[in-house]
Amino acid sequence: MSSKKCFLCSLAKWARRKSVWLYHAPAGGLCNGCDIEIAAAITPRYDVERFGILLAPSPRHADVILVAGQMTKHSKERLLRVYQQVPEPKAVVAIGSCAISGNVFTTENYPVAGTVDQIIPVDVYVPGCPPKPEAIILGVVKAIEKLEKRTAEPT
Amino acid sequence: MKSSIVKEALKYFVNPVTEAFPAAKPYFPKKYRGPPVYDQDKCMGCTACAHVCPADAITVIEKDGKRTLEVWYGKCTFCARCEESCPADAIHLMEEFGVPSEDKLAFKSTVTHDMVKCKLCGKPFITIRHAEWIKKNLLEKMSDVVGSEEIDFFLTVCEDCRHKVENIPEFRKLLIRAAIKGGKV
Amino acid sequence: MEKVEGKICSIPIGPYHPALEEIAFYKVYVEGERIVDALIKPGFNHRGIEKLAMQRSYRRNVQLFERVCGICSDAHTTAYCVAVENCLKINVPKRAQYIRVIEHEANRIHSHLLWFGIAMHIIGFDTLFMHSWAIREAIMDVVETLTGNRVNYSVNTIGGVRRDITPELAKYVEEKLKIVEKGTLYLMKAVKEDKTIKARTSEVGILTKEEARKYCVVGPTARASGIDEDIRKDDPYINFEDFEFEVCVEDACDVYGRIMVRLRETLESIKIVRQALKNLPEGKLIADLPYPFPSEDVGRVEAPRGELIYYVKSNYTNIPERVKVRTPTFVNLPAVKPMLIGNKLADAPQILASIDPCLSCNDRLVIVDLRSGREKTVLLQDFIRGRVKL
Amino acid sequence: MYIVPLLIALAEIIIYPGLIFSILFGGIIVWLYRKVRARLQGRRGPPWYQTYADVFKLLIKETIIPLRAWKVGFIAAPMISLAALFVAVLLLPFFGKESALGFLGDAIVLLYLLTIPTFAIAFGGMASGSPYGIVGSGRETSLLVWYELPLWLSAATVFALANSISISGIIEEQALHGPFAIRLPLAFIAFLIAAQAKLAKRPFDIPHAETEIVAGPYTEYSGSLRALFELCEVFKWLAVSALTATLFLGWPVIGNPVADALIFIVKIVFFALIFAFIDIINPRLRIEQAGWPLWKIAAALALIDTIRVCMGLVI
Repeated sequence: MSSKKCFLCSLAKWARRKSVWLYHAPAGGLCNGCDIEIAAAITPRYDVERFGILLAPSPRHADVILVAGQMTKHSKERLLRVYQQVPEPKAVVAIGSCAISGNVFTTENYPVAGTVDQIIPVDVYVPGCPPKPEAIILGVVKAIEKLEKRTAEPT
Repeated sequence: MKSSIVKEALKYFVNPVTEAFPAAKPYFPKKYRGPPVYDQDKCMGCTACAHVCPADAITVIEKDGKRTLEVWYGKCTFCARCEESCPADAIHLMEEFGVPSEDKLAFKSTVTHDMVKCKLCGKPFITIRHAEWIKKNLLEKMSDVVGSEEIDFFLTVCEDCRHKVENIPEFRKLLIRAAIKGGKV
Repeated sequence: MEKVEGKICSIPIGPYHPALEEIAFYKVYVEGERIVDALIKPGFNHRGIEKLAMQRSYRRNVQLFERVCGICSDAHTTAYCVAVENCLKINVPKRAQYIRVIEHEANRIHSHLLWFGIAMHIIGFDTLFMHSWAIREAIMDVVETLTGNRVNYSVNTIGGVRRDITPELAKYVEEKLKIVEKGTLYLMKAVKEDKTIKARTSEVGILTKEEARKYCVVGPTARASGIDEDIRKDDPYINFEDFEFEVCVEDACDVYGRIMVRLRETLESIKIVRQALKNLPEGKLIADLPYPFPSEDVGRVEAPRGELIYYVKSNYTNIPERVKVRTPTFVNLPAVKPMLIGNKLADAPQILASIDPCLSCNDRLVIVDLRSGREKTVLLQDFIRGRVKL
Repeated sequence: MYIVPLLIALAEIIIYPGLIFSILFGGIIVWLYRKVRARLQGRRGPPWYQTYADVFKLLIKETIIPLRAWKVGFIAAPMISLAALFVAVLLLPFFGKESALGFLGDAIVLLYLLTIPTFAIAFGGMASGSPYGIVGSGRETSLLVWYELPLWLSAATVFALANSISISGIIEEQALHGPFAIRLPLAFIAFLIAAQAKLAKRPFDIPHAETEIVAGPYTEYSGSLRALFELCEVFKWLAVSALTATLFLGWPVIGNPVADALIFIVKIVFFALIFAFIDIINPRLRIEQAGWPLWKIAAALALIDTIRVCMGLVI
């Protein structure tokens, strides 16, 4: 019995590692730079599909949320709602300087609601303005490692 | 009807354009603007980089007689303005990207310098290396205008104290002499 | 979906929607599948850039305005620099102007190919989307090699440029341009041949010439409606008077026309880059900068999306007293409403995308009542006539 | 004495051509589709085990049932869909002429079974309570109206020419007198077009057009329920390609069950690749434009062949 359980566990780990669906959620104030680099990551030159990574259209299907851009007060609640819609286990990757710290826009300006990790828990940070698609792929890989650790018992 | 797209698609079918990313190194051109790092040997702590940084990613911390310059490339715009403005060629943008991390405070490069303490009030106000550099440059370029005495005075007394000591006659004389040598009164 | 009145239902598009790269909220009122009205609610993207610009020095602002929009980043810095240079009467060296032209047009090529890919993705043609983005990587390499970053070029500075183009680099650019030109010709051929693309895009999102004039649309949207206007020709900046190129005008007035205008413009841009590389003059890269004095002026630039205007007012300090940005999307976005009405719901994302909305350029007005913390949107007319209490 | 046939029946249901084989083989077909699409787009594409990893990962993920959804319908929809497709797979002739559950009139039952998933998906979309799901369900059902006519017309032509409504009868007729793909070329083309719509692939992927209505009926589905829909997709590819192979290319029947099964598998892969190729080189049509190829072209072509068969013009 125990060996079977272990086998299922390792199978679950394998499946989580090999199939990762992303949901791209812009955090409000963004310049599109990071977003076009995320889009570039699915296109032929970088092609994340060879690692089993897909961009999912709906947050309900996603495993990893990519948050790019700066938190504005206007979109704070929307992002929180998207985060809650994603089923467990999930991981969040903050992409770009804006998501990490606010970049040139600072966190003190009037429309800004702080950084992304003040709103939702962030697992991996990818620096860059914007990061190269390769860096984004590496960030997602880091997030997958975190997902694996978080693996619950398969039911 | 769809001949050209089919032809092109078949061409792509034979040679996909995907790069073997994790195996092969990604393309970095010469002078790629990656994360900035300090060179401890060259840096003299003049804070020129902190002044030009558009995102305030470079912070200056003065504590216990030491000045620490810290570039946090979690906030950096990778514009290379610091590299451009550095007088000592001590900050460089790496030709690779910043590696993703679970800790956002890990994206850092720091450099620490000892500071000169003001002779009069004991407040540290300039780094030792910066003072040496100023002295060297002034002696080289303006030795006919200022003597080493005046330079030493300027580099050992802090700004606040200089304002105060302007009222002390001896120093006042010194200042006037320096001013006359400079050609202005 | 909620019922509004009778058979009319409202369907939200956004704020998070796979067809939209950035977040914006559109509410479309439909009767069956036919759109009868639309409500556009931008504002999620407001970052207070103009406020920040009034706190920073002229040179630091360049990096700030670059991040207004990542797709047309070069157009924003060019417009800002041109505005400041006009304002402070700075004569920029000719070599710097030519280098600016090269980067400006490379930016346009990348933006148009990107938009073409997104448009194809929206009508479900993923193969052409992938092909166009594969071609776009060549121009991204050019940009990365010339400037050191794929998106934010950071090359323009007040009074000139920060990086030189060496002859080896010029040769590299020429080689890559050949790939881009071949690819763009293929994309044009594929679009012209394909009847299904034509079935999806022609007669959709019609904006007639009269309506286009009424809504004052700019850029490729206007040119696809038969209005011959291009700031590069009408009011040449950064030495555009030296270059020969054609203003691409189509009379189709629909989404198909907008696709063709952008693809043809890509070819024209390639021509301009070639001319600039060929006739690159010798000289300094950066002009000597004067001390600021009180003055004011505008910089007009043909961004990939249309006319972009920066207004700069200076005083004796090294911080601009006021910078105002008027982006092309700000003018084009209201024109989406007449385009949408009468079309099918299935075409809504395509029409929204057809003006190439860059909301990160656009969003700059949201009214927040600080006492109650409530937000409200206002009608533009009310705002202009001063009916809104701020 | 009943134990041996029972065991055989169980083996058929569980191993071949039932659960295990059809999931493994269907997974390969879906992977082939994704791989070919990726390669034609200039990419490398996913590894061969991608479909299994996707399904298994979704199975062990948390399943969220939205508050606005009608719970029973929301959960039942993927199960109904999967069950219908599973029975349909068992009806396919994986032993040369014979299928696992073959009986007289199974061809008509098969066609009906393939209609059930469409309704189930539409039902699930309605039950999910999301506006995108409702619009997607509406599109799903209206697409059904468009493609059902050419599908049944061309199938009826086949039944009429084979003078049989059982799958083994149809295959026997083709084995004797050559495949219907050659004898009824117009009905064959019509069936291909209708099958493309049945698979909901481009140019007919209108029900779950990603950029228009997020994921259509699947928008609110997560975790294991979404995994069931993924499995449905796998079975659908298998069933529709196999149905095309059965109805129109039942020709080389050797008599050896193993060889026949292998030939059948090759044919399934061949038709799956044809559907994949059409999917790759086309954009999506609008819902009212989908009527143009389906009714004006496919139905008309099928009708011509029907008339030819009725008048006895087909050799």
